[in-house]
Amino acid sequence: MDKFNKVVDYEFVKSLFFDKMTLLFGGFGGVGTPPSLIDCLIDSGVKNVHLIGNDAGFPWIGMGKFIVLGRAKSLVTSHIGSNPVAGELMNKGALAVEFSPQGILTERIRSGGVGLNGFLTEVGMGTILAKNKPVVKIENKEYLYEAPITGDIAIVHAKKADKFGNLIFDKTARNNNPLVAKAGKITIAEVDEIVDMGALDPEEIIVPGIFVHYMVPSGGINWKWVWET
Amino acid sequence: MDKFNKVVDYEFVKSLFFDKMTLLFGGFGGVGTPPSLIDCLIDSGVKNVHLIGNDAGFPWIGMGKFIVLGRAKSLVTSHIGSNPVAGELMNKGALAVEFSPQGILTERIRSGGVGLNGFLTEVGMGTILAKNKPVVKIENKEYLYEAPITGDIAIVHAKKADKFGNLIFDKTARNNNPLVAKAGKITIAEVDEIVDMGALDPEEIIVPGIFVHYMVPSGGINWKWVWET
Amino acid sequence: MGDIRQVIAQRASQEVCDGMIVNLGIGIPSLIPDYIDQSIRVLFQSENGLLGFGPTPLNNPDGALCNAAGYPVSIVKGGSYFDSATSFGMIRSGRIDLAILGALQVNMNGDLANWIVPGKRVPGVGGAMELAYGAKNLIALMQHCQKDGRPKIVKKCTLPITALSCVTKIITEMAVFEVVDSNLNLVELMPGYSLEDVKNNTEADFNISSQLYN
Amino acid sequence: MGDIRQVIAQRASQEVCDGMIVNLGIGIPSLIPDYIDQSIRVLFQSENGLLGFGPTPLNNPDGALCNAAGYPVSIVKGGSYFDSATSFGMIRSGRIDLAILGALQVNMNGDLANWIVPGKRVPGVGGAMELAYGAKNLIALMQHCQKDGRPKIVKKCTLPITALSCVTKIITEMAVFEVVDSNLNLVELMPGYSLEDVKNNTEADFNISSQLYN
Repeated sequence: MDKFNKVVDYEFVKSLFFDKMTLLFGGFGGVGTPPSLIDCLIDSGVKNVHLIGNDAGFPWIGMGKFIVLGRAKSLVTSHIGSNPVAGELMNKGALAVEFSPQGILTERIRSGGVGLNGFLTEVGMGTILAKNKPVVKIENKEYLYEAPITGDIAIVHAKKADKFGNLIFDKTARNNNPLVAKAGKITIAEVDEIVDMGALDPEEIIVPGIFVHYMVPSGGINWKWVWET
Repeated sequence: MDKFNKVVDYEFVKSLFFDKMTLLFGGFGGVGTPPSLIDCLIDSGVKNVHLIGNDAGFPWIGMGKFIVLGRAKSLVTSHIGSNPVAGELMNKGALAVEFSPQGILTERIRSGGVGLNGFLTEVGMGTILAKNKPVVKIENKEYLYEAPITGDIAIVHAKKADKFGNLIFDKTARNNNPLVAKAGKITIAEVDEIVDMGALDPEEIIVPGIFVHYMVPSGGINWKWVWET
Repeated sequence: MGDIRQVIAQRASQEVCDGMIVNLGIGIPSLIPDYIDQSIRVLFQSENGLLGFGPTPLNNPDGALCNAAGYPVSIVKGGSYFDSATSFGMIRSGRIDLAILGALQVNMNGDLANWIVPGKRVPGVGGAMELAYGAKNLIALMQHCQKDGRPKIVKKCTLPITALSCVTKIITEMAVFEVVDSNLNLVELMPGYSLEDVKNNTEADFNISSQLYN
Repeated sequence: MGDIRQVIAQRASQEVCDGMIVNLGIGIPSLIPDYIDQSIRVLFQSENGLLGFGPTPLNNPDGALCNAAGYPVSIVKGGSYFDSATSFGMIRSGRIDLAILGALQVNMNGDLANWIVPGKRVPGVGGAMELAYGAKNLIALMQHCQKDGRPKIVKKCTLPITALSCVTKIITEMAVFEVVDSNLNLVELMPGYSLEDVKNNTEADFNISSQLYN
């Protein structure tokens, strides 16, 4: 890996994917999920993948495209309502779904990414999502313990990057991508525009390149959004 | 408070300060500590203040200017080496100093600011800083519990803001300011340049104005930096 | 039925005051902005990372500028983009003045159930638990009864709850209730409905506020 | 004494390889950049929120562009600014390839003491505990002995420690040691010093590496 030119091709990325890997993905309802990396994941043929991400996308958008193929073994997420196939797979027992409050899931990913060991929260207490979670008592008050999350691989979608991997995002396509980018043992960014080092304003960088291992040029959004259908 | 024009004058800010308040301050070695708000704090005459910030500044720079007056009761910080007066006050028993690893202190402030209830870490384990900290066992492994921090008032220094309080910082003067800004029951930003709403690029905003209560125009840096003396 | 939803949304719009920062859930709450007077300055927060969204753009919607339901919006002056950690930081730490969410059941403690009907509908919890936990005020909007006529304002939630003691007001097509100290107060009858209607269709006990009017 | 510090810094500079991300502590480590060959591409991280700092600007230094010691620096191409939470996120999560820190004591386990001399010097811990915890490799630089001649490479740290088992290499003006499986290996004698010198001035037991040369 050349730290000062992290651009690779999709064939190389395919070789990084493996059966049973834990894969973190950025995006919210598919917005900010890397379209070409999803296709690459599908092409790679990997199966029994453990997915972690905000939601199940739509059947034809974002990670939904991969989930409908039945090659995900489990999914840690906040929402699957926009992907009925995910619900069917779950009900059949073909996909193990663990629900988490949305911001708590993001914080778990952040906690793993920044080298902390989880956190305490009151969110979810007294609900069925508190089941199986350790309860920690601090000064006679009880909190839920939320464990940190990291992944074998993390995939994100950025608008612009320099060759070191400094990333900038596009409007609400930023969402959880900056957190997901920090939590991969290998982090791969699909980037709309890749520029030379020095071409970005150091103030505008959202994810410093130190967190990014590889980049691929994006093929662009290749699905129709819900409001286009 | 007008949420869409948060600019106030220093007289008003003085009226917000009070004896025994907990005051969070941004800045690293004085870089990013708001100079006019420090003068305002000194002028206000408040005493027995509980300070929380990265370091004690220098005797003539940043929060150091206030600390040397002996009106701080306690200080939670990572470093006081650049302010020998702080060390003297501590040794005399006139200033209670609690040391924290630097990034852990920042995370404690963040945890309070984003509505979480503290976190677990291995940093500091086996050291004297672990004394008095709760130890939490998760899956047979022990971690230190670090409690969240919030303050009655938080003061930060920003380079630019719009009237809603959306903040942008200046190079390494950003440091812990974005975290401190989130953790004040009342957050006051000293700003070099205040512009109308709509004049900032929404992508470049570092702290959304929702976290900021009041702003004052900055009088500029009024101390000599170490390397200038 | 479309009409009922509009009636509820219109009534709920009156709860939005000048200077507020508001998060609107999907469903009925998303209809509210249409009813808010232009003179009222309000910033809408969207948990996918946007404070200050405006109407759907008429031309060339941008796939990267969406609300939490995935539909295109615009951004107003003073608006900002931020990541999900910051977004839920705002929400959990009490910076949202008002969250208006759809509901499946509410009880007299203000416990809210709005995310799952076991065996039937499992969309997932999304951001509801954190909005319920952190918003300064939470208004629950819903049709007064289920399709089969069973009340949704109940003595005890039979559906898994989203958060305990979080709802501060309930608005339905029949009535408006406030939750005060784990008691329901009927504060308003909606046009066309009588106290009798409300009593017949509400399982939970409630007080009748002296301010009740029709 | 100025000379000794330069000798240690110069030797330490050889540990910095192409492509590395490096954090340098204050004191002797801050002298290292002067000795690094221009052909080596390295990014220096500063815990106050800068990845990729360059030399002190000759003209018009900027008070808002400083290193962790508060002294003006420049930023190189590809550099970035970020907040302290991100900065220590990088550090704790193992993204720093190499941290080079000053030390007061190191023992054979690689335990480091470098932040406090109780009753004498209490500067505070700064970022040292997290660098020691998170950096992939940590090199401790120090003069071989205290001013009064007592050894700093000890059987057991008598000063409060910064972190356990974190040092991977020790460089002094006399010698270079590697810490492997809680054992010290003497791997190099510095010019002008003999094995006897090192033995006489080191309290901890150490092995002598077969690669030892002078």
